Amino acid sequence: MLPLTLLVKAGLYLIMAISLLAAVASVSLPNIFHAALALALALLGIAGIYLGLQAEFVAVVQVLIYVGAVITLVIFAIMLTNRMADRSTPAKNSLGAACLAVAAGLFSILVRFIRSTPWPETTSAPAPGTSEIGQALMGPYVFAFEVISVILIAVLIGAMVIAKKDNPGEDAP
Amino acid sequence: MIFGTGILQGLMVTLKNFVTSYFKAPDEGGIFTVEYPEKRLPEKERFRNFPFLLYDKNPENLRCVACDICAKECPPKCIYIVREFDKDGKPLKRPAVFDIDFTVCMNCGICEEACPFDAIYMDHEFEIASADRHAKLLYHRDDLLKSNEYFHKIRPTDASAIDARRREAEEKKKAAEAAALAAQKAKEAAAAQAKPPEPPKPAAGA
Amino acid sequence: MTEKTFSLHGAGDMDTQTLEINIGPQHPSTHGVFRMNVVLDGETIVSLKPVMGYLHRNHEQIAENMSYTGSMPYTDRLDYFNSMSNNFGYAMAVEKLANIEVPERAHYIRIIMAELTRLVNHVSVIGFLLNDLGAFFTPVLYAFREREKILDIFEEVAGARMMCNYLRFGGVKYDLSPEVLARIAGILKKFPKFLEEFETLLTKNEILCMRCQNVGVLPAELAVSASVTGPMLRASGVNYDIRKADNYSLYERFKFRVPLGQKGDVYDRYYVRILEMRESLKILEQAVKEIPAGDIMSKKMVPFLKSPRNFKPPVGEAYARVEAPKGELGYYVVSDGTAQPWRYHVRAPSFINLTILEDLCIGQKVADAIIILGSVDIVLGELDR
Amino acid sequence: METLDQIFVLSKKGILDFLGTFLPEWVVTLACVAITIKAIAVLGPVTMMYLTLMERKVIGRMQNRIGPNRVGKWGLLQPLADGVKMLTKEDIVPHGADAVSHFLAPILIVIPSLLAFAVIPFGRGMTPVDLNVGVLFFIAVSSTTTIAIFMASWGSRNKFSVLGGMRSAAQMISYEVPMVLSVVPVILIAGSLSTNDIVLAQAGWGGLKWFVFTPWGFFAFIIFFLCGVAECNRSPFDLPEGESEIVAGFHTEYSGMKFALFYMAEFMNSFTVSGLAATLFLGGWQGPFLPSWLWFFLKTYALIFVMIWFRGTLPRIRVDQLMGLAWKFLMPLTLVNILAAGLWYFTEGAARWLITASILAGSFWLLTKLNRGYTPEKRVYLFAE
Amino acid sequence: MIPLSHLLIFSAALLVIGIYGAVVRRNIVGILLSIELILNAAALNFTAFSRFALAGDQEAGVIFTLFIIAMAAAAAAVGLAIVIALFRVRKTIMSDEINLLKW
Repeated sequence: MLPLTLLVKAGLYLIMAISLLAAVASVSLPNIFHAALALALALLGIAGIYLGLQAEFVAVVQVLIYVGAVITLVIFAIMLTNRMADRSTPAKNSLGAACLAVAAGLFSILVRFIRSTPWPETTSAPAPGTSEIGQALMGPYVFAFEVISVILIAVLIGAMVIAKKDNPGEDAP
Repeated sequence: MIFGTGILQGLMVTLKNFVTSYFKAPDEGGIFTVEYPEKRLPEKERFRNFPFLLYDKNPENLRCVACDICAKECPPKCIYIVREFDKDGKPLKRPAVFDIDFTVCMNCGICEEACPFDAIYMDHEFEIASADRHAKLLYHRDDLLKSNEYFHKIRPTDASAIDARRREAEEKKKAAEAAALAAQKAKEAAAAQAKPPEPPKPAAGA
Repeated sequence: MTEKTFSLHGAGDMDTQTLEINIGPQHPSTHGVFRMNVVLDGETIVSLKPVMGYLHRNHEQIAENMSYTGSMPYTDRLDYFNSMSNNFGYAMAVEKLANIEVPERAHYIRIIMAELTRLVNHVSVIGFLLNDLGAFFTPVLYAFREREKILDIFEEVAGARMMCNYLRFGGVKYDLSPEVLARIAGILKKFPKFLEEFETLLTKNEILCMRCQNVGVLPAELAVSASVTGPMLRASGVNYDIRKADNYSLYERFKFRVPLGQKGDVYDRYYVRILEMRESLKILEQAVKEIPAGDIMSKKMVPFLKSPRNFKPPVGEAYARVEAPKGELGYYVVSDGTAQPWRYHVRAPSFINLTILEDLCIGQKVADAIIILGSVDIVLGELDR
Repeated sequence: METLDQIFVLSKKGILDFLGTFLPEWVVTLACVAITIKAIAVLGPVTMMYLTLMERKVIGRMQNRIGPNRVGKWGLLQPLADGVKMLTKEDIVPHGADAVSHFLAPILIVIPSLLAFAVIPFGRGMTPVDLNVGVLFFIAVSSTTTIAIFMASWGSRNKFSVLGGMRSAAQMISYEVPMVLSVVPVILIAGSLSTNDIVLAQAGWGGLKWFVFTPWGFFAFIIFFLCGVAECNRSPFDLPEGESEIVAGFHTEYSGMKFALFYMAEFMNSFTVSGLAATLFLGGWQGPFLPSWLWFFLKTYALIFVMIWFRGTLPRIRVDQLMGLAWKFLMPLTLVNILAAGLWYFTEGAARWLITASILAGSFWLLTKLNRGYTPEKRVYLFAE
Repeated sequence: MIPLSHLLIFSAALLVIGIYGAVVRRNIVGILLSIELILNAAALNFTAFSRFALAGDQEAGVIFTLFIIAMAAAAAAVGLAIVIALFRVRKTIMSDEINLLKW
């Protein structure tokens, strides 16, 4: 079965490369709409990596929430705030070069630490299935679960109030 | 009424039509469309499409006498007639040129009403589509000519009524001629009696 | 007319972009070549300018150098859905001008034909309104199934399905044979069953009610001041039907009622048309039963059948109006004694009913503008003339 | 019967055993995956082609006409003719269009609809990929179509398509929430997210154990099916491509093969949604005598017939009513449904039926009362003499 | 399975790209996109560690990833609401053009 695992590893590395490229594209593309699409591709890549780690539930939730809802929300925002013919203003400000240097420095420090510490090699027992996650959510993490739901409700109402038209009389188009 | 029932009733109607379309007769919910080229709808007698010129027996003696009434009456002015002249320039009672532009004609049938000589009638033939508008759809005299039998075939009652009227007119004309002839002979006979006393001799000698 | 402007939020600066789009002349649901220049704010309509004239064929000018009978086939092409009632109006105008007296049987035949065209028109209009609403051609095809039967009768009687050119001044061109009358009676027996099925499919359909009720409301005084006529006016509750108001031809002999709506929205205009079809059926039953024998052409006018050219009505002018399925269809004919009318004008109901389209559509959504146009029921042939 | 039921599984095992004789082990597993993918890749487009034909034939018959029958025996070759037509048609890219998204949109819309096939249990042991998060995978995949529709509408630089794009995004999002919530009761009772376990949970009593026969199951089925119809942009909710209003919505500027791809995505979506609805509520491939896969296809095609039936009858809903229906009607109903399913889980016998049925009927009645705007008004029409 | 260090390097790279994007982008929506990237990089680490952890309950990392996804969605929602409100008032969403402290 050796070649199969090799195939899976190669697949994972490929997905990593694609999502890295997509991330770079989403950061550097001038047209904001294309940047959002590139981010969607990057997030799909990350969902692929979750699948590689046998965390299917997380992968599917990631696709559902991120690619399904957040990117759609971003595109809605882009449509509402962008003139049909987007003006050709420079997409990046002047800090480009300096920030690149700092970022590269940070990355090299991180890599050095990662390489030096001894990480456990083998993966542990079978991956947690959906039911174990459910038990855990309702078990030890039930408090965090309730807090998250409160936060989400607050955000829901907050976002609506901010984005709504100023005069309550008029219904939003 | 529960919220969804109006929609359900509507759906039942289409489902009924879906089911009945398989076995019901055309006007009770069955298939009422006709697959045109293979099967055709029965042709109505009074249906009028583009006009045609009528001739009795052979294409030579066509009824049209080039009187130009239909050309004047035609609303969109799509008829063009040129009278025929024989060798020494005397006008004949025949059209040399009789063109109808079928792209202009709106088959309203007014030429048929206005023609005093029963020469032009509306046809039933409607499959005359062609690629070329100018040449093919400008019908000349010979393309328009159709026989009286054809007229009887497509419009039996009208044709027989018209033929009856024409025969009557024929007899009346013959009778009138006969009467005129008789009257004319009678007048000669009367004139002859008024003159017999003086020249009996030459008549007897010749 | 109060200029109802839709107040834009904020002092005048457009917060969200207003979108200006052209609906038509090349558009799937404008009933012919008709353009609406619509300014949208999101989905709501801010302003709507109808643009017409794409189908203008100069009908009134052509009629001025044509014999009176010659322009009869052109009236078929005004409102090509009901050519018989167009002929009816024109024939009555010239008869009033030359005071020609029409025999009774011809009156009955004219009324039968006019009411049959009313059935055809209302059924097709409802079908097309449902098409604009999105029902995928099913109501239209049910409507056209009934329309085919009536058009076959027209073809048998007048010679053509839609361009009948059947009426002449002083009567009608051909007579109604007994079996045609029997076939009309057969249709009248089956039509209520079809109307029943049509109503169960549509009237109580929740989506239709959701889409059509309280949309494009036409208040009665706006309708009267804009001289709107026909089912649109009666849907707003104004009791004005020319068949009852003028009692032209022999309409006072027939017992029928005039349905009136209350709110005047798209739903009322739809349902008033269905009730009107029921009333027309009553008229047709009475007419087919009581049609008297007799000749179909007034003696005075028979010679002119043969030679339309030398029919010269006396100098003068006449205006006759008919309750066409779309509204009051009027013909104004001025004669100077020659064989050609000096002036000829058609009062087209579609054109007059369309003037209030903007008032109905402002503030509604794009989807509503399309169905409001559908409920106004315009035909471009008559509108542009 | 057993062999007939497992005919596909056995034939696949046969091929694999045959390959196994001379190929290494890991190639055989790859071949197994390849065969399943091949089956889906063939099944997808073929179902799409013959669904278009089925739709035109069924709607034709509903309108008392025959539907395509010229190409092939009963029009069976019509899909091929459409395919060739689509291939040969010129592929127009509008001038100002944003080439990347205009080109990518049709591809990105077909991928999710093909992926959704992976989770649907076609028969006993015939689920292409038996994920234990099956249902969630289906919903995640079907939610990514929104982005493709945005790309299509934004990329083609046309006012109508932008309108269509906005409408469809709003519709997709607001109908995804009730769809997800209506699946929760099924997962709650079946105890697993995997589609195969859900089907097994409905076995027994020759079909009476299907979830659709429980009160909460019936409501969940109706809501799931309506949301499924909305997700595929089909009939009462086909606003994004409202032909009569905004020409063809987001695929106005597409022609040729790209338009065919949109068409294919719509039909494959409708197949997968009907398949999943059948799996979740009508007991997937459970059925007394016929082989399991035949049962699955019968149920799915019955649901597709209902979708086509909707298309043939119902008019379209307006955008704001569409939103209102989703958020103010379906959403609360699904929440109550989850409550009812919970109660169903913990009660026994008659009490179980009584409680859930009464809660659901009461909430349905209350919701129709609350949404006064959507229920049809009573209208009275007076008749003037 | 691929070694943990490669995964960590990948998420570090994502983090760095996110930071670069957040700093350099002028369009506020672009900045929001980069923040999404950063959050995702962190979430990936959590799942990776939970899969390679020797002791302790397995689900901790995965649940934390779910919480991060939820929080990122909430953040994006509020961020975009602010962007839309800002656009209505200022007609621009270029971060360097919004420099008036007083609205």
